Amino acid sequence: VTEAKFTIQYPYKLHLIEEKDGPKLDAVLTREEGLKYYTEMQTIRLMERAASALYQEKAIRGFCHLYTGQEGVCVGMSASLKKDDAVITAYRAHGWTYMKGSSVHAILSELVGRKTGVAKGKGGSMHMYGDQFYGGNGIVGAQVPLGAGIALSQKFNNLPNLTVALYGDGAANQGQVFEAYNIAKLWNLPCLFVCENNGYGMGTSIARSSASTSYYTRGDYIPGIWVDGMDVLAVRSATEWAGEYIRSGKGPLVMEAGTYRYSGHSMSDPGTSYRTRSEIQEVRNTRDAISGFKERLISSELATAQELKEIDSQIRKEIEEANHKAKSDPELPVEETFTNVYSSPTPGLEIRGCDNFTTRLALP
Amino acid sequence: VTEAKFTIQYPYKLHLIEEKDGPKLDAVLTREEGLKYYTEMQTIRLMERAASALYQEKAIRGFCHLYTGQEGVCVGMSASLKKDDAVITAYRAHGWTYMKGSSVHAILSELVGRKTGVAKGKGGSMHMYGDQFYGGNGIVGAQVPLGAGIALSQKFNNLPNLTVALYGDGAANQGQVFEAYNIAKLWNLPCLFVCENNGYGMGTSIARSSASTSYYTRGDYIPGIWVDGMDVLAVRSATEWAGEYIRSGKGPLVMEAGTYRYSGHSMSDPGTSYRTRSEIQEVRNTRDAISGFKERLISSELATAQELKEIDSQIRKEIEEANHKAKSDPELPVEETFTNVYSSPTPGLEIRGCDNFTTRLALP
Amino acid sequence: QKITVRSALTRALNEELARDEKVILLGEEVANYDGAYKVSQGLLEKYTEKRIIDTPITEMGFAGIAVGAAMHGLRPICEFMTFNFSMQAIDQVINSAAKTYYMSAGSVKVPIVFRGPNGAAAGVAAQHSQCFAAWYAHCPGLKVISPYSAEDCKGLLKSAIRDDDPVIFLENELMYNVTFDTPDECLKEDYLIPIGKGKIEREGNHITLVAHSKAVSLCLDAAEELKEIGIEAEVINLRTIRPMDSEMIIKSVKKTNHLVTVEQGWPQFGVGAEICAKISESEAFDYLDAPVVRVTGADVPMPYAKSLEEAALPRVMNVVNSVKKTLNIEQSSAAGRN
Amino acid sequence: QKITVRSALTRALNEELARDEKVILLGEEVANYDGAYKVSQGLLEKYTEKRIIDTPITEMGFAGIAVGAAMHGLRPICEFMTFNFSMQAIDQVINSAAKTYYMSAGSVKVPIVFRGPNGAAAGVAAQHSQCFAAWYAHCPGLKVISPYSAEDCKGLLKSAIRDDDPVIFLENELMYNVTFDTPDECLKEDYLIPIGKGKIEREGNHITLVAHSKAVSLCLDAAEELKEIGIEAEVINLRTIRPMDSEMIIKSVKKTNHLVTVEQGWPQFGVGAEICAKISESEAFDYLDAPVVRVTGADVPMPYAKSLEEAALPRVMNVVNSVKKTLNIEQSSAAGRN
Ligand SMILES: Cc1ncc(C[n+]2csc(CCOP(=O)(O)OP(=O)(O)O)c2C)c(N)n1
Ligand SMILES: Cc1ncc(C[n+]2csc(CCOP(=O)(O)OP(=O)(O)O)c2C)c(N)n1
Ligand SMILES: [Mg+2]
Ligand SMILES: [Mg+2]
Repeated sequence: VTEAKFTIQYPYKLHLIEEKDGPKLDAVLTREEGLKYYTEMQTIRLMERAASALYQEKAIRGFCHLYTGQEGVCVGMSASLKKDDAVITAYRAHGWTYMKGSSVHAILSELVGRKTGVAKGKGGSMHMYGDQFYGGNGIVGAQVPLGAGIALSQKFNNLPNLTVALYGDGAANQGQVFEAYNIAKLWNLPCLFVCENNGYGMGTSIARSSASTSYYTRGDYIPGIWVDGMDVLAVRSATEWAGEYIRSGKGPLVMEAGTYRYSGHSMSDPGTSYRTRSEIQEVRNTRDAISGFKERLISSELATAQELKEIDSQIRKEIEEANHKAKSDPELPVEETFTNVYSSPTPGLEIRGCDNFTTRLALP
Repeated sequence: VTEAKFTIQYPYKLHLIEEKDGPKLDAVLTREEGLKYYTEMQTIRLMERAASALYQEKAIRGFCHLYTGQEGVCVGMSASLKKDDAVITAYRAHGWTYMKGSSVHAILSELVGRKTGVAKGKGGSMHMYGDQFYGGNGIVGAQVPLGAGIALSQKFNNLPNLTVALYGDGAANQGQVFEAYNIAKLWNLPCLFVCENNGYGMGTSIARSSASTSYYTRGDYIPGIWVDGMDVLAVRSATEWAGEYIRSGKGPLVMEAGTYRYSGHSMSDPGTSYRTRSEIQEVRNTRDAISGFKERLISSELATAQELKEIDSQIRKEIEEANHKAKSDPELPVEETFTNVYSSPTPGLEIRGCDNFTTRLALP
Repeated sequence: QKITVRSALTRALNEELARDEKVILLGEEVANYDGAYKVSQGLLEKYTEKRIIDTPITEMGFAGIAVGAAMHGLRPICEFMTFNFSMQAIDQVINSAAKTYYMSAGSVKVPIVFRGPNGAAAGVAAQHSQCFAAWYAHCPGLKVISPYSAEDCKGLLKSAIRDDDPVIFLENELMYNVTFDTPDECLKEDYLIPIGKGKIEREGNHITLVAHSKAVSLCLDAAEELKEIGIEAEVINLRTIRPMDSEMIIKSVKKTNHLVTVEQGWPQFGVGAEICAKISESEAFDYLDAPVVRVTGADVPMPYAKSLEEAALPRVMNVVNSVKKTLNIEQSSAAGRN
Repeated sequence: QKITVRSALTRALNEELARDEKVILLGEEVANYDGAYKVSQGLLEKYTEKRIIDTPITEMGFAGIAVGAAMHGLRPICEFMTFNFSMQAIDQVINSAAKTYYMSAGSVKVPIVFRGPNGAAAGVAAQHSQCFAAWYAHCPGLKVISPYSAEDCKGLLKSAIRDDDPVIFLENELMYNVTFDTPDECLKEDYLIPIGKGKIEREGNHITLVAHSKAVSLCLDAAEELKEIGIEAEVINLRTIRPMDSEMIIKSVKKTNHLVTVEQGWPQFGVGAEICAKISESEAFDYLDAPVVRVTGADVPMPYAKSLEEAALPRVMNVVNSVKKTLNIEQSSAAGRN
């Protein structure tokens, strides 16, 4: 079989969009696509597993927010985005960094602070960048206006592109998100606001953080769509539809992707004091993006269990290698502490170190 | 005639409230009430006229934002508020300061910076306070969370009171307004959010500032009501209804009062570059809160034209006196520059003046 | 008694919540989660959700709400999960909290404490490592506290909560787990440390080291090292940044004739700069045998990688070398190295 | 040629908009209204609403949007109607604009200018009078300019717009209408003033006065007054606050052996403090014949009433008296008066 048709399980919910104008409920998947999505989701999951281990062995410092559970969102969306579409997200950035073109090695290397990392070890877990990927931002909500600004530049330059600005269910209450909605609508910006609703902002459930948990309607005057973020094909279709809508000049959209995070908020949060283990298990058993998709591939005979197993071990091997390489890569030379403060330092500028006798020439 | 019944001209618009549950469309007005509202509105208007003259003669410095045109809102609302209900507004604060109990003299005196002013001349036009009146705030939007906080304290103390948090159509887009909405709804605070929609935020019309100009619906999950802010009786009824709703523990409401400002944004703005003179004239002729109400009083025979004329001249006289007195009052002694920085200064604290040889003991 | 900084803070909160029912604690994760750094552990259970209140992640909104509640008579303790996030709310802190008492000519008080970890933690990179001591201390109307030890935390947080003015209380994440041997007296319920007073953590005659927060430990370590070469450093723990205890610094400088300031924040326009200026403008200037120099964080956003982060934060070496320079003692070969 | 500061700013904007079509101007009332203070007069007509863009009153939102646009390659000039309102957006200025180039190890540039009036105007009270020079200059990643004259405004705003890093450009409302006799050369399109360099506005041998923005005029007036009693003051206009031209100050101090700093902002942790520290840490320290003292705004929120406002802002008297004290000249009877 080289192609199969699937119907989405949880229908889209639409806001200010008529059902007939929404995305279609069926999706055709080719074998090639299927294997690609599977590989991508699995790579992210296993990469995060490696990250988790690195954190346990104290090779990763500070915060480390895993994307585990949410893979369907970035993989499904990426399947419908154009290469030059821009993406910006928060600190839970590893999956998106990968989908925007960074290698597992560059990501793990950044996590352990090495010079081969996506940000040469200067950014760490929360601050990764790439081609048309604007981070990796640590302040809740701040990336949303930034994303609208990128969209402003795209529109200014008449590019055929849009910007995806992602934020969490907790971030969705931030005032600047509403300021960005308002301006994006007024200026008709090609911006796709995406709320990755994983049920919790740190230890706070959506019901305790948000007076309305229908995040896809919270753009008020901006049309919105809810999509099952655990169904990579639904996400792909919704994104394709959203892309068409936005590229046709109709202005911004709000998309809510219903998803779940299996790990704690960050590595230091056990993630079990504010939810039950059985809740987590239930999602894993019934909604997991990867197992669900795997079943579909197998039952539709687009792939065999054996093939997928081989892919898995191939990924494992690659990640193992990347991991090993990352750990043996060096950190930047210490002088680089004083570079990149300015891209055009004033001539002869000296940057002060920790005392009056330690200064360095500022280099871009 | 000692009582008359009026029907509101522009019906309320309701959001998440069924029409049958909204305020009634008829209002009974006693002669006493009628004369009171008339006197209050007229006092505010003539006080603002005095302020305008003081500004022209350079007795008022800096910014001066007149309330002229919006009198129906503060007078109508105050008619239904309890004395201990709290009010907080922005810099367009003179009308509200008066309705919360400050005298015309204390207001004009503040405007000219004298020690008999409501804030002893330290605050000026934008920063006036009073009993359960929390200003007079100069930063667009900031007063809205403050108001919700006052409501939190009211609820905490089981008071039978609510807080009115007022903001403009321009301020209505501020993110912190949405943050306050969300928390007020989550915590069920006794807060009445009131958008005084006067058509413009400085030189920007509502259509250019706001992706949705239905401000009464922008609380999304918070029920809302639009009321004709030029009809003091409609405002009174709407506020009475809102007060009952909120005091019964149902949580916050958003009220939009449709109104207009006749003057420029502040005294330095001629107010004519972004709207036509005929637009202003049209509102004056057809919607003015005071003339409309005057006509109602006369046609219903609750009062005669002569009576109202006498009230007018009485008000003029009082304002003239207050004005005169304010101008002849002294400023605070210059040492008071250094008081009120702290309410409990650390013992012996010296506050530095403009050089190293000019310090003063800090006094509360 | 050995107690951690965290425990000192929790005790202070607990005692003041018990003492005055107008005191409330609000912020992200302060209730159900016991605080992101477990500083409010057990308080929800004891004081209920009426007084220990979780907020959404909307700093401008909840800080404004806290300030409004203070204006109406509550005494809120507003926690920022870290002070980095206080930038979203800083307009409410400065324009609404710090200035209102003055603007209202004394008619509206704002008794509020803003607290949370400040400055660099470990490996959290540029957006999560900023020190706000100098920014807040720039602003009249605020009192700014930056405690070092468990004793400081207990005595000063209690004073802050009882204070009728807005107080910024800058904790340090890396200190939460640090244990201090704390006199029983300091653990009593009525033990308060006055705002605006520093503490001499170690006496010495040769040079004065002034620091706040974690940098105090740097000074104490440096003092130990200096002792070995016969230098006795006096170490002043500022405790309060605004109003600053300049008297204590001046008195010490008159004795030691030398001064080095030490802080973890950025060098320019920082706490050390103000101390330099205060000394310059005081009679202590004439007692200086050498100019004041500063030890600070490097003038860069905080890098993530370990060796770079180390180079961006002051170490004992920086203090020791600066002291040697000041005292005109030959530098070890380590001098000038990063 | 006599031109106002406002006109110098408008010309700079106009020229840079003409020169590079990636330059845009956005902010409240910048387009249809020609700017709240008419600085962008005529630009909408010339460059259309595609490039001159009115925003809603949502500083955090539009500043973030401007920063995002800069990351993607536009060169936005983001106007704050006054810098007081930049507090609502300061997280975007610091965490998104100033730190991203570093966090991304040089891969994401943020070429943006934040501009607008800063500091005290006349009679606008506490919430509208704050000086942000020291706050912004504290932060690595930013360049901070505070021009004084028409020439400064023209030459430096153009440099700021062409700069690839985030620049804070602090104007002064009370200077907009001030006319400066400006050399033709400075009005040419290719006239740029380098960021990071000060200007000696007046030469003198007896004492150095360092100031920025409107305080420069205070120094010049004081210098005139001092001249009458035989004191020749050298007046340095800082122009840039970060990176500061310490070399120029040091050189001058080596000549005059005396230094007074002058600014309108709050005293503690301000610009003067940093200058004191820089001098203390430089070779100029040994040339000082008297300690550095500061002239600043008073340490209070700005009062509205005229006489109080006057007492809260530095006057010529404060400069003259501080100079006399520094030079150890008998004070006039006015000394110490407010
Ligand atoms: C302004 C701000 N406040 C608080 C934090 C601390 N913090 C980091 S992530 C987070 C929870 C965010 O939850 P959500 O938006 O749902 O995203 P998720 O972590 O679930 O992906 C909090 C409170 C922060 N980084 N920035
Ligand atoms: C945060 C902030 N930004 C900008 C300003 C300058 N400003 C003062 S009033 C105003 C317009 C506000 O319009 P609106 O909210 O409609 O209230 P109105 O003046 O019409 O009563 C602006 C832009 C300010 N004071 N605060
Ligand atoms: Mg979440
Ligand atoms: Mg308006």
